[in-house]
Amino acid sequence: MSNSTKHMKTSLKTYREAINEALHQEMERDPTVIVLGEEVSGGAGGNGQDDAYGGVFGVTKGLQPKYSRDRVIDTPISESAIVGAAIGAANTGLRPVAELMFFDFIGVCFDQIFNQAAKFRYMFGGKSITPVVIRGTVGGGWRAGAQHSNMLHPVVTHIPGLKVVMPSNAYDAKGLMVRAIRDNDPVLFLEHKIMYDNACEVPDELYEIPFGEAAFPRQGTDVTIVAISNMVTKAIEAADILAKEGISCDVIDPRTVSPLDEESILESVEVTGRLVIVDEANERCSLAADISSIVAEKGFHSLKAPIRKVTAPHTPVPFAPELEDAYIPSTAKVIAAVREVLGA
Amino acid sequence: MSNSTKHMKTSLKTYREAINEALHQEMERDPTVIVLGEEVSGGAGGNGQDDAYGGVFGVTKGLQPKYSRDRVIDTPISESAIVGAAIGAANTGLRPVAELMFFDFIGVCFDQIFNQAAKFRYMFGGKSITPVVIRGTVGGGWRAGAQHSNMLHPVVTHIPGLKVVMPSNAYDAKGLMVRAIRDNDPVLFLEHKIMYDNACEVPDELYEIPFGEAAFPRQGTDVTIVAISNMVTKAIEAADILAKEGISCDVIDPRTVSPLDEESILESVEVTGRLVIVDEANERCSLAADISSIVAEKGFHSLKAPIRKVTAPHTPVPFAPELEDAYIPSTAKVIAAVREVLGA
Amino acid sequence: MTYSKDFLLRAYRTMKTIREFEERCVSEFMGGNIPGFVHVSNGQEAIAVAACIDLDDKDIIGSTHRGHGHCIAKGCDVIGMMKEIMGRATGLCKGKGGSMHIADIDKGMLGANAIVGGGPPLVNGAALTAKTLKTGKVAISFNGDGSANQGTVMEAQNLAVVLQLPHIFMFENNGYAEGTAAKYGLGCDSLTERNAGFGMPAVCVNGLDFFETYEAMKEAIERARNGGGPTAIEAMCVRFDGHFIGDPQLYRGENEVEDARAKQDCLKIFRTRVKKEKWLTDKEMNAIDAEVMALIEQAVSEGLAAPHPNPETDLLSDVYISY
Amino acid sequence: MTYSKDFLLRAYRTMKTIREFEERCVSEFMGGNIPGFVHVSNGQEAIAVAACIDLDDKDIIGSTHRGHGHCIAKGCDVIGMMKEIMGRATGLCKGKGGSMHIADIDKGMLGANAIVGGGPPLVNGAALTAKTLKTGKVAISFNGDGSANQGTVMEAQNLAVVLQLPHIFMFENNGYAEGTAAKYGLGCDSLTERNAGFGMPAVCVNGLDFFETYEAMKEAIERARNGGGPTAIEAMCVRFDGHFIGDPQLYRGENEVEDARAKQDCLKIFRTRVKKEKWLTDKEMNAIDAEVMALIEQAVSEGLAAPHPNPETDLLSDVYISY
Ligand SMILES: Cc1ncc(C[n+]2csc(CCOP(=O)(O)OP(=O)(O)O)c2C)c(N)n1
Ligand SMILES: Cc1ncc(C[n+]2csc(CCOP(=O)(O)OP(=O)(O)O)c2C)c(N)n1
Ligand SMILES: [Mg+2]
Ligand SMILES: [Mg+2]
Repeated sequence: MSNSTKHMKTSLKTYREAINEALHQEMERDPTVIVLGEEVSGGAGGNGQDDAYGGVFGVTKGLQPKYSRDRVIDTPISESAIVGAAIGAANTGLRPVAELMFFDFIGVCFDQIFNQAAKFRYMFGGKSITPVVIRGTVGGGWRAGAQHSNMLHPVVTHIPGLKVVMPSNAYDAKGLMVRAIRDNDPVLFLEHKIMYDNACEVPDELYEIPFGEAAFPRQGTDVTIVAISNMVTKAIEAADILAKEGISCDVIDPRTVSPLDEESILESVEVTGRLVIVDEANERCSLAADISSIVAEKGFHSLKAPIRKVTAPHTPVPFAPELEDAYIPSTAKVIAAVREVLGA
Repeated sequence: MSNSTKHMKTSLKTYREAINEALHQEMERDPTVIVLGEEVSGGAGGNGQDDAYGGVFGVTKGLQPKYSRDRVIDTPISESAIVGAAIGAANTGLRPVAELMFFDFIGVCFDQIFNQAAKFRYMFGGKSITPVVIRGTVGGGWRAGAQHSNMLHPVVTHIPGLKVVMPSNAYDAKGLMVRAIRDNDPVLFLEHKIMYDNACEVPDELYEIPFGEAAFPRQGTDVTIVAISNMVTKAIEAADILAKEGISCDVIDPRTVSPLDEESILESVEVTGRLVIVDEANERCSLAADISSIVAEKGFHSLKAPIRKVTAPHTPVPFAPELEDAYIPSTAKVIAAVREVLGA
Repeated sequence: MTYSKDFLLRAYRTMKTIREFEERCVSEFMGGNIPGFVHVSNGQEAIAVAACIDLDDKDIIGSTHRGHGHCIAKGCDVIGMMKEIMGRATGLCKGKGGSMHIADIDKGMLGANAIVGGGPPLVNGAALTAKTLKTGKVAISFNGDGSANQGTVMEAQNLAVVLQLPHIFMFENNGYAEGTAAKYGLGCDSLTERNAGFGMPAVCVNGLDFFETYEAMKEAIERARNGGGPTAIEAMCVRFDGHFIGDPQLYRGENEVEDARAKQDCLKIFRTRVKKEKWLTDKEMNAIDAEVMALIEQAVSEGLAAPHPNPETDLLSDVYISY
Repeated sequence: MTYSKDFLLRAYRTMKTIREFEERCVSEFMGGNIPGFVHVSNGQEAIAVAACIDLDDKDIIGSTHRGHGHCIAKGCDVIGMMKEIMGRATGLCKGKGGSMHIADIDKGMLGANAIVGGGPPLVNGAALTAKTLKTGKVAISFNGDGSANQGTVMEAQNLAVVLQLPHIFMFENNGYAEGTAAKYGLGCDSLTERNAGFGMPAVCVNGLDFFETYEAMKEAIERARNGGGPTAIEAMCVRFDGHFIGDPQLYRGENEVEDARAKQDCLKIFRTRVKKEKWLTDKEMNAIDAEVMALIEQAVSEGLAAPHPNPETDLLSDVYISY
């Protein structure tokens, strides 16, 4: 927990609850914040219960009863129209939070994200602002198969004009969501679906976590481990296991991957000389590659061993549990990579 | 020119003509090859000349008069439908070549590419085949602005299941297009629009260039320069200028970036110990980063200096000529990077 | 119209197979034997069967996330399907696809699709192959009331008309897209009128009535085979289960599901009709029921006994044909 | 309907300004003073002006690749536009956008759009802002006969109906999408009927007739302002120039362009009408012509004199507000 929130009253909240609370409190505070997407309330036009879903993962639950369908808007299955409406509304005075139920659905609305929202400010010579948040669930582990389990953050991190946020725990999730809503640039907020029930102490009040500032869940001097999203959990596990053997890992969680806290990574590698990067995305042109290349360029003289990336292989996400478990980087693979860079 | 084509009769052909010829000859040879896209013939439904465009860059000119509108199909402006139809036709017995006039338009059809074509074979347990080619023009230099000048190859190179081809000259363009049409996996064939008028000697017959085999337009021992697409032209220019100073550059043109000829790059770096990567794409999660990370991992012990990437900056492509020229990596920047890795 | 006995028995058997397959998927999922997200189509059997019963293996269908019924109607192996849904190495797709990604190209089943609206553009492609190679084959895409609003579907509709493709767009209007009422998501008063607006013949049928749906399909298929281009059929129906297995369905009205099961059951409607017309007897159909139950039982027991995939050999294979 | 003199003079001045701006863009492009891809809208002036003349700066429009006329009609500074199109640092977008990416938020001009169909989803957003904040403002998207077939446009049409957004979809049917005839790309017999199929009022007007187009717009705007939701207007018109400047237009019929310029010129039609009705005189309009010519001349000379952007300071700026 950072200094600024130390004095705040906290309670145990899940990742889901933390994001939900951020949305509730920001909607309360700022009447221009709206939420839209498929099933963000649920039950539209039907005879049953209103707010039947509150998002298929329950993240937007309770918003619609409180703020009405005027501000919590269920939509048809039209992602380009959803995301486009959110962007256009952001250009004209609202602060929309649009949901892509699964971030895999960027395939049907990618133009609005990468060619529109991302580029307006530059193309228009600094004239427009696009304070939009696009939430989406990423990652595997749900046995949801190849079309619902991707990470895809490298694809959007590649695009200038976008910000990409990937919280790894409930505390960060709340503070980063608050920051994302208040930010004046387009933000992709990527929630790993396997973490929704993970809980930690989270302040009850509003607080912001700035973009581009990494967190340091474990500190150490032998090896730097940079891990993203749910991989932070595994990096911590690995670090704790290795600590018992006397191997001291410096675990860095960038929290936002665009902007990226390069300095913290480079400073750590300056001390450790060894780097392992853990990323659930596929390996080619990945964020792992990106971070590796930054260090290979700017931290070259600190490096005592080859950089090791622990990523998903160059395959789609398989359905069968055994295969999916082998696909997603495991704690064991992180440990093996650490040993490797230590030459052990 | 490779060994297999050495005996062939050649003539001077532009990049545009070379691709056009490959399409003509393959359509002649194989009746299941079709071409579809916007204006691939041109003039559909009108009172004027038929085949009015032959593609807005003229690449498909003359195909329709020869093979009729049954096999050279003008379409409405519906990229998801175009690409989807090509993919579905490929699954069922044709070998379609679909055109995205500008590859920037993947934004409106990305799902069909990354979530459908790319994944069928894996998801379906090896059952389906998707011999589709999706052609698109990439890159800047035309003053076409932010929405028509992107490279975007990193985005598709990231995706398992796709092959990504980026010819840098007319000879490669023809041989790679022939290979692409005959390939049984989905291939993205990315043509740099600034190169259409570049000409070289190209065999008149059909020939294939295999995927995953780099070309070596200049050989040298001091520094390895890996360059992609039109950047090969600049790398060669740089190498030739530096050669006069006695600096010997090994210029590698991967030709296909998925699959990537890692071995050739690693072998070269083993000799030179120094690597410059030149890529017109934006820098984050780019192919330049990808290649850098591969070498930082597998070629670490050969490296004598930090790897340098020469890429576009983290901005959209600007319109004004002065800005666009500053945006696109220049020969001067390649030369500066080479000097830098040489510590000069 | 008159129907052969063989036809009627096949129709009944296939519908019943889908029904029992789906009901069993629910219980096996609840029992922990099926991983992932599973969407069942019980209640909508008549449409799948009416759409596919006249097709052969060279006619192509493209399905959705709710695809089991379409697969079975198109002739996919039920045991292979169950294995697939259970994630086994000997499943139809080696366990790599699962419920939302079953395909069987040999049977003309181009693929389920976990992306809403992902299928129709692809089905245009299958129809384009038929047109280009003049095979006389047709292609059917299955769509929902919800997927109708996806841009990819509407683009596909327009392109099918422009190229006069032999593509029948079957819209199964089961009243819901997840928890959103069809009439909310569809801005228009009538999907059928919107479909007609695209310039293709468009009809609306009672999708609970196998015969009505079949006859509309028959006409559409004939037109398509004869170069008359695409047709859109909106088939009104009900979803007996949740959007996905485990869905609490809070968005449905009181007794809505119970009522539907009692009064809007396409299988019951079929049985009543064929008995009234004296086309089939209870005895004949009961015999089929027993065979179907045995088949499903076999599918489950073979499924549970089937080997799991092996990460060593299976994780990295089947990405490319060559790379 | 009667029109005030001020209204008629404004309408004429704006149409004439667009005409001369576009004609001059062609010659400046040909003379090498304008880089890139440029699409001009001469011939279609009546539509842009009829659509925008009743709007204020808080009403929003979203434009296309062929956006100069929309910009001018919405009140963008003509000199700033010419500088932008010439790629100068003092252009409306600092030379970073160019012809295909002009925006002027202060004037309610949300942006041209080089992606066909990119605009309408965004314009829904502007309309959503108006609805949510109850500003009483409206939003207009410009669309072509070609962009009508882009899925994003059709999704936007449906969503606008579902949310009853104050969004007027203006379809300028100029007969072509690049070199493809509108009637080829549109599978339907009538785009207006297809638009109606989405559940919104849909009309077709003669887009060469300023008054007819204006009256349809007026009705649509009124409905939108009063919570009556979206409208689609198809305005039939002609494109005087090529798809882009330099297009050889081989796909057009013999004398097609010459005929159109002679007989289907919305400016001439306007002049004839206002003179016949004795609303305006030649003298009044000729005076405007002279002023317009002077303005365009000024725009070009200021444009040519304007500073070029400086890569040192301008290349990396304006990507984010903060990063
Ligand atoms: C592009 C995309 N958007 C959203 C979803 C999530 N989703 C899966 S099924 C579904 C509802 C589909 O409704 P409908 O088309 O009516 O089919 P039904 O479920 O009723 O069979 C939704 C929203 C998805 N899979 N893909
Ligand atoms: C997504 C996308 N596809 C294709 C293009 C290329 N393109 C630019 S304008 C145009 C034709 C548009 O036709 P229409 O909508 O009728 O507008 P008009 O040019 O007639 O004004 C095309 C195909 C594009 N810019 N974006
Ligand atoms: Mg439905
Ligand atoms: Mg047009």
